Amino acid sequence: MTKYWKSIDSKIGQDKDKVQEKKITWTNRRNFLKLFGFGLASTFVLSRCENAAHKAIPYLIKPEEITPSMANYYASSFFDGDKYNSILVKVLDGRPIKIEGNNLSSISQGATNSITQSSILSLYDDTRYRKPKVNGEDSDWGTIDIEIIDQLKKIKEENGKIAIISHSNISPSTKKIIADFKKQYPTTEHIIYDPISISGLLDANKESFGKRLIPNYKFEKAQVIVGINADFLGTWLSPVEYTKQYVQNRKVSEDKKTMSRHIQIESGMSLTGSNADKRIIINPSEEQNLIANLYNYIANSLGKKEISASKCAIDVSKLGEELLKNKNKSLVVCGTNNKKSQLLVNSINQLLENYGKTISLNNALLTKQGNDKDMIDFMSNLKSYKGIVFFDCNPVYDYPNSEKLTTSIKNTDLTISLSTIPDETSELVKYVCPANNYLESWNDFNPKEGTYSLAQPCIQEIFDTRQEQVSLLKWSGIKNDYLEYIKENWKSEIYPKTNRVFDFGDFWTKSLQDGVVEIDVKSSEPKFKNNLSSIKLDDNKKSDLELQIYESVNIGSGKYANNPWLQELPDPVSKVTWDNYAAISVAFAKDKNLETGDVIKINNTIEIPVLVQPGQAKNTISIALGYGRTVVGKSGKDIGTDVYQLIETKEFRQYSLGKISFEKTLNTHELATTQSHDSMEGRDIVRETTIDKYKENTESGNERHKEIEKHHQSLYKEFKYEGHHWAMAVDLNACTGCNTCVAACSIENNVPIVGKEEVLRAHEMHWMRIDRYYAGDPENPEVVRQPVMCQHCDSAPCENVCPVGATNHSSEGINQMAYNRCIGTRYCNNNCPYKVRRFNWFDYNKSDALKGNLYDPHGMTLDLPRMVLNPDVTVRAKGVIEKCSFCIQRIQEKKLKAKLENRALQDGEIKPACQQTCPANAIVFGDLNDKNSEVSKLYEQKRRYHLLEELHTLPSIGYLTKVRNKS
Amino acid sequence: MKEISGYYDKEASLLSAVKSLRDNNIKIKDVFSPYPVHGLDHAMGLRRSWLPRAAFIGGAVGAISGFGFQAWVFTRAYPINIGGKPLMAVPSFIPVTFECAILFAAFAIVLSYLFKSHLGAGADNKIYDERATDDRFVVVLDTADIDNNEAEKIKSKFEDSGAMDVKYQD
Amino acid sequence: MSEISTREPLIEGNKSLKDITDDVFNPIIAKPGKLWFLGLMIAGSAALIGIIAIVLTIWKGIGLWGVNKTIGWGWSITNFVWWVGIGHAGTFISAILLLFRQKWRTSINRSAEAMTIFAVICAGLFPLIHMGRFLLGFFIFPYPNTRDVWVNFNSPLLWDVFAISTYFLVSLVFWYVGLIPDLGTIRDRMKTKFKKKIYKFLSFGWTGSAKHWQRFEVVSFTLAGLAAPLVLSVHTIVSFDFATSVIPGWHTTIFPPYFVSGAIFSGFAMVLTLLIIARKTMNLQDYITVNHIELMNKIIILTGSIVGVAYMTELFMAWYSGVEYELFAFINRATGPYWWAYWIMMTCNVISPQLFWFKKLRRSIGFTFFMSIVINIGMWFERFVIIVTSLHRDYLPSSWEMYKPTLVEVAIFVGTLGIFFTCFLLFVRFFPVIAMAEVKTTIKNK
Amino acid sequence: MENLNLTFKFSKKIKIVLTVLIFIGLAALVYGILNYSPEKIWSALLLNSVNFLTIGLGATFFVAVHAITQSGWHVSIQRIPEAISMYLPIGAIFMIIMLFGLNHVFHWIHEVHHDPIIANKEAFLNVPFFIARLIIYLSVWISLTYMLRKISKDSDVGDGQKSLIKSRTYAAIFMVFFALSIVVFAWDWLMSIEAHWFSTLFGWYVLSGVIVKSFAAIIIVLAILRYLGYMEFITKENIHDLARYLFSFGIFWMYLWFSQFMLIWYANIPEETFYFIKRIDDYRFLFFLNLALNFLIPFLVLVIRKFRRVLWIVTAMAVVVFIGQWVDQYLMIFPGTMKKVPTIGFFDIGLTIGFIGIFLWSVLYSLTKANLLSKNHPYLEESFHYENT
Repeated sequence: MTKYWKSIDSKIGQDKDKVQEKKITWTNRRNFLKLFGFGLASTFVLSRCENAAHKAIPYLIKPEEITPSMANYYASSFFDGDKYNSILVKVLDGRPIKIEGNNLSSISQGATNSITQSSILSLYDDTRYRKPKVNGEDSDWGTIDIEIIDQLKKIKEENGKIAIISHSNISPSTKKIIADFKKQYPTTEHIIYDPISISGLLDANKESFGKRLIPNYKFEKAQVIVGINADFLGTWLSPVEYTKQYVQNRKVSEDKKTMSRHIQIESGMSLTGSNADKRIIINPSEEQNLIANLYNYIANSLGKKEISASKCAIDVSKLGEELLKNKNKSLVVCGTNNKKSQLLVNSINQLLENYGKTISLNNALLTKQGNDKDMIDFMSNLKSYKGIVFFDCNPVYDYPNSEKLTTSIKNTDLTISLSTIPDETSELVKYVCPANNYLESWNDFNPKEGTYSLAQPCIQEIFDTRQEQVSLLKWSGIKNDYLEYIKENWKSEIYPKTNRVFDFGDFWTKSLQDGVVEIDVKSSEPKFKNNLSSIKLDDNKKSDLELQIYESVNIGSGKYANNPWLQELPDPVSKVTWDNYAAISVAFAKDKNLETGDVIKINNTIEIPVLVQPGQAKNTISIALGYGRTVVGKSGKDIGTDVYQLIETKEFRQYSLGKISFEKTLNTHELATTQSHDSMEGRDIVRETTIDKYKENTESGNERHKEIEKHHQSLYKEFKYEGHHWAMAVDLNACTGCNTCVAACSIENNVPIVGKEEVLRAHEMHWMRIDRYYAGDPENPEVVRQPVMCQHCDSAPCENVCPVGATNHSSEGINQMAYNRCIGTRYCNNNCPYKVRRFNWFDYNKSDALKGNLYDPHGMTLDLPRMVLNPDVTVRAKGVIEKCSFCIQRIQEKKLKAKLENRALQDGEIKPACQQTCPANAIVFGDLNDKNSEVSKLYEQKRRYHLLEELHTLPSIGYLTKVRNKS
Repeated sequence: MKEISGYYDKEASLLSAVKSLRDNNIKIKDVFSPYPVHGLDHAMGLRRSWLPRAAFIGGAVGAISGFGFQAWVFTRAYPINIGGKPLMAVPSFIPVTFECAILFAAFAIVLSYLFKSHLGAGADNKIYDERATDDRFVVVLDTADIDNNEAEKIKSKFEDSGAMDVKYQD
Repeated sequence: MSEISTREPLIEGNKSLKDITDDVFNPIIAKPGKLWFLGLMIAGSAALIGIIAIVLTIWKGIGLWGVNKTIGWGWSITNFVWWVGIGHAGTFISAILLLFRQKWRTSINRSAEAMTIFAVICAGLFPLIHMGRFLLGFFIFPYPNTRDVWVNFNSPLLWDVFAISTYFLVSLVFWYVGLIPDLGTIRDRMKTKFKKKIYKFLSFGWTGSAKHWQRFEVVSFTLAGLAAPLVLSVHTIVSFDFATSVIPGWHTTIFPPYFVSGAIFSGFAMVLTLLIIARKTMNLQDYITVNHIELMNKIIILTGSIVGVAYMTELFMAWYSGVEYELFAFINRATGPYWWAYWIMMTCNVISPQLFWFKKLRRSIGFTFFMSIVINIGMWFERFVIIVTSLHRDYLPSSWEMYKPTLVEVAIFVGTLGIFFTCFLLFVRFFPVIAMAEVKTTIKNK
Repeated sequence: MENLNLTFKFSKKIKIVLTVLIFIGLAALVYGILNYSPEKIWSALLLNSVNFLTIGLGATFFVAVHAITQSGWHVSIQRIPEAISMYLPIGAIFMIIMLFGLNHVFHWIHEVHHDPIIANKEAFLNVPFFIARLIIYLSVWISLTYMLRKISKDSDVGDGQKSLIKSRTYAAIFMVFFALSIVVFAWDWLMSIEAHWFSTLFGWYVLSGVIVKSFAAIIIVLAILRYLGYMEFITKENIHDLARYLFSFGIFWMYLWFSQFMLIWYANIPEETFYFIKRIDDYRFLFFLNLALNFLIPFLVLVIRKFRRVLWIVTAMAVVVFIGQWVDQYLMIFPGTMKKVPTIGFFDIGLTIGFIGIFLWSVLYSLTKANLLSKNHPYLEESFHYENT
């Protein structure tokens, strides 16, 4: 009987030609069955012929760059008015299906954050506007343009004011278009606001340096980092870039036994705070005073003049000492939207001589430009505007006291929204001119001084939409299409700044291909003007209960509230999905007899469930923004509570309230968390050490590894992996827990969304998770994190017990799942000590043989969202176990590629989705049989251990111990 | 005359009847009783049944084929690394081997029993007396080649040993 | 030398052979009472509810159950093990007690075996429906297919397939071999033509020939010899489902014998529950005497104590081993969120059966009935404790979860109770509940 | 029956043979002391002490079980296990002698302060408690065994029925205590040799070995008595029954061995597997010989009904099992106590022969103290009149 090889194993040693020579013979039983089966199947298929009426038109001439089933990557840019990322868009068979970071960009450095990762689903958001609308009725562009231009002209004639409201705009061409628009309609004002404003920082810098900018922070250069309510690893300004920098000086190895020290001063437990070596917990009201005290301490030590400030409760001398010791190697950042605080911080950095070292004013970040004052003015003069254009923004939702705006929109003659999806604002306006998704649009960006990038459409407009810029061009009466416009703009504005090695055509092509152009802008550091002498500190009094409002890592400002991927992504700290909550401290909960899930009423206005959060400031409640959307698709609607309306608008928008009242209601509201137990129970799960101990002994904290290796024995011979032996190393010291890997993994592998109800029942499907444990004092705990995915054990307890052999081991050391074979006994999952296997409890994907039992609370199986599925990964049916596959499809793709190119695979060529997107470079995948691979080198580190290694499961994931910089 | 049968209502009289018939060299065709009578097989001179051997053979076949099949599947038909266990995972094969042995043995003996005894769904065996499954004992003699005289003698033998009734059958 | 009369008679009432036949036969031709119909209705509707719940589960998905990412098996496998355990008494009684020449078994073995078969049917249902892809359940059989894939002979669940099906078939055959002579009796006494025909078919042409009887005895004895290790193997293999794993609280070597004695313990309890009802409603007091009940109670003390020793051994070893996970698992059982389940188990299985050391209680029908139900509850909780409390907090605290059954799961369990009792009620109506022929061999009045 | 009152006569000839055996044992001991390390000598002493003590214990178990279950078949041979159980006090003396060599056998005694895993077990594994436990087992075992023996002896001159009822009570107490104590005894004297290792089944596994080897001992003693011309009343059915017990408890032993091994093999956790790795790698021959002697050979022979009814075949199998159990015990003790793999030679075998001498002396002596037949036992008749199918 002919024998087909089933694995590379059985093939090794066989004559290659012989394998190819095998012929299919008719007499073979198996072939008979095959043919018989085919006959039977075709009978069924043919009998259903009348259904197969899809229209498929083949290419007459195949486009050069498109090979069916082979992905193309297009460089583009992501900017949502808040955060910037240079990206690559994976387009397969005409559909963008995945976003990766662009390696060429110094901002993203190949990484992304979870919002960028997930933003691709917004392209396929089923709630998107499909047509322009007038007063809520469908219309067409021709009609709507005529009407709008008419009205604009009328307003112009009447000399009425027109406002274009937008978030920060970093597109040079768009800016120019708005300028053109202004030329056409001179009464136009462009008002910029940021939902999460940093106006205070910008203004402080203006005062200190004469330039309203965000300086270029260099976390990698700092030995001591002090973050004051600045979640720079999670949400603040440019978290991906900062994480990349931060981790550089956090990673340790046998060759580099130093790391920076990170002190975080904050009220709520932020992602950044949870990574700090030391956390100082303050109430928001204490912050400015603390900064002032710190300033005084440093000034005093340096013989400079102090400012008048009352003594603060927290002793800052140690902190000041540490900073002084690391003069010009330290960095103090503050995330509070308060000019005075920011001025003080600037002065501290100045005293510490950090400017030019860890902070540069060159190449300033431009992603946030909003001026609180502009918006305050606009809101107070609403009546004077005859026309308002909402340029991809939603102030009715994300600006405080928006009732005024709501009423005024109704009374304004001309209101236009350029939103892609229905939101609170666009539902009120007269004209909805739906914009393209950014993946359907041309655009250019200038995220940093000297850095330019392009965005190119990766798919034709799915609906009858038009990008904002085109609308403005049209209304301004400019005939150019936007691409031409950008090109011209670049030719005249940007190209001249380059060294002009290429002619413009080549420059343009190269820029488009690379996605980014980075030009060295050298200018001298601006002079620092310290005028603290006149500063008068805010009169903050510590109260019984304060409120801190923060930006959540996953949902951000709330723009992506309808993105179920982001909603289901657990919060990096609390692990809560599908909700925001009022974080309260353990002591407060005890005092007030509150438990997680109890609903409280704050200031008699909002009701919100509490979450007992270790490390929370005792008298402060923290609540995330971005929830409580009312006009949004199903996934975001009525999820959580909106706290934008609690923000106080004084000179600056204040994201903390000095005094609030609260009362406990009788209601409860279940919060869906993915992790219900926070303590490691003294187990040897995350191993850690301190840098001092590490310097003495690189094995410190990991002594047990050697002990266990000594007893490493087996009743049977271990399998030898002769070709590749895939493995992964996870550096627990690098991982910040930002969750981007989880998002990327879910997107890459078609992990279904199950919705809050199912998460509550512990039915979430994520293939990887980031375990977070607290240790020590519950009021100020230490936090450890550990990404856990399938450990690909070489002696896997799960494989043994599968009755049908649906899960088994590949010849390259991968624990593989044959979904087709799986009958869903869940035995493997029970027997997995890591609990990384996930079961398809329902038919999440519309792939079940039985009809009418779809479980898809968030419409992921509708025709449109389905487009985002990765065709290289099987969609799993109901009743099937699934789990991390080491992105087997990527391994196969690269192996095939190398084979076609007739070369050996290179180390680092294969990157699983989690590794590729990790901003912390915490994950390294590779071949253990290649002794020079990065993963092999990491395996050599004395910090390497395996999770539950005493069980002798022989995992293929190695963890490197966490090192803290504390004594 | 083909058969003579004697009817008893006591186990003891049955046993003595059978004994005396055998002492007189009269061939007993069969005895029917409502329950297995202790010592009857000795009295009738029945040989031990070979049925346990069927079970033994069945069990051996079951065990060998069970084990062989598993070994073939794991080492020849589709060798695959499962949990790092050896392909020839003998301890893992024991349970199935054991179950196969028991199953084959049980079916071998039961089927042999039914086959040998002409028992089976819908089988239509001759019933001498319906009370033989209740409280009567019946001794049936094969008398195809004996004459009336002898038959009378046999009848008296029956009656002597306490038979309630004696019947002739052609 | 004293006479053999030192042994008390096994059945009471000084029965003649005919009396026995009448006592067993009469209920079969008698019109069933209202109570029987009422029972059948209740059991039938329970079964129907269960079937609806099963269909719903297969159609909608296992998500209808309370199991989750951490606790993959909840009520389904708890019920499976519970039913399999109950299904051990019958074959234990007919096989092991036969080998040990415990003649008192003859009065109870028929109904105990029937119970075994019905319990195994109920048990076998759960592994089938707990599969996510019930419709592809046939994958677990090693049949030749075009892809040339076979099953995984390393998997205890696969061993289960072989063990449970072998056990079911052998028990069925064993039971039926014993039934054939009694069915012959019924056939011969049946007056209605139609019924006679049916019993004729069922009785396989039994005549009562001495040769048949000789073979019958040999076959029974050999089957008993085969079934005895088979009984041990079945629950042993069920215990392997847990013991082969690496989960603390599951992986312990004592499981095989401990599960077997637990199974016999619970099986006897269920036999008692049923027989105490049956002897009352069917007037079988002479056959199932207080002596029988006392003997069964003694086996209950024995097996219950073995189970108790096993609990203690596990507890001690959890500490002695020095494995932190193991120790935690046991502390968590006793004091964790499922402490109540653990203490129900302890009270019902270890502490309360010790009351049977008192002869008075051992011979009290009412108390025995009460205890039989207590033990059934206790043994159900034992399986629940083993499955749920071990899984819900295993190695990584990040994955710790709680498990709560849903209505669907409860309905399925109630459904299997319905199926079980429906079968049993039909059995007592149409089949001889007492092994007549075997009882006849034990009486002296013949 | 005329020989109801027959007792055993312990003839000079037999005594001489037994003395020779004992002297072989002494010679082996002397040879051992001169040639081997104390570890090996104490290990061998432990092996034999425990082995024969538990045979005596198993005999009491036999008596107790049959009393409780109201069996009748065994009555004709009941005096043999009773006589065997009378070895217990002598076995106890050897156990007490063993106390002087504890630190040569149990490495936890000196490692308790260096080894955290052992230190964790100190509440259980400490010498005073260890000795206290031993004294408790021995005193309860011996006193209950004597009670049972006394009741049985008394029945010869009194009312058999009453004695039976009385013995049931003591048998029940013995069973409860035995079931608990033998498990803990096994942990103490056998499992703690490998102080790191643990297995919940171990106690029951040892128990199954105890039962099977006491059956073997009963058969062997019976064969000796038959050889000497006693016990002619033993029927083929009795032999068949004994063989069946040997056969089925052999299977039971195998079942427990397999359960323990398979579960450890399957999970493959080093903290458990090292026990078997050591034994398979270093004691390969004995490891597999153990299975052959205790299961495979007796199984294949005794599965045939004819063989089960022939005394010499059954006796041969009993001897095989007896040796098998010795090997099993050897595997429990020596790999744990010895640093290097020892060889089995004159010393090991001679010492066991010596123990056999003492053991048989004790058994035969006890047989002279009562009738060979428990003549007033109410079920005596039954044991002569039954048949095996």
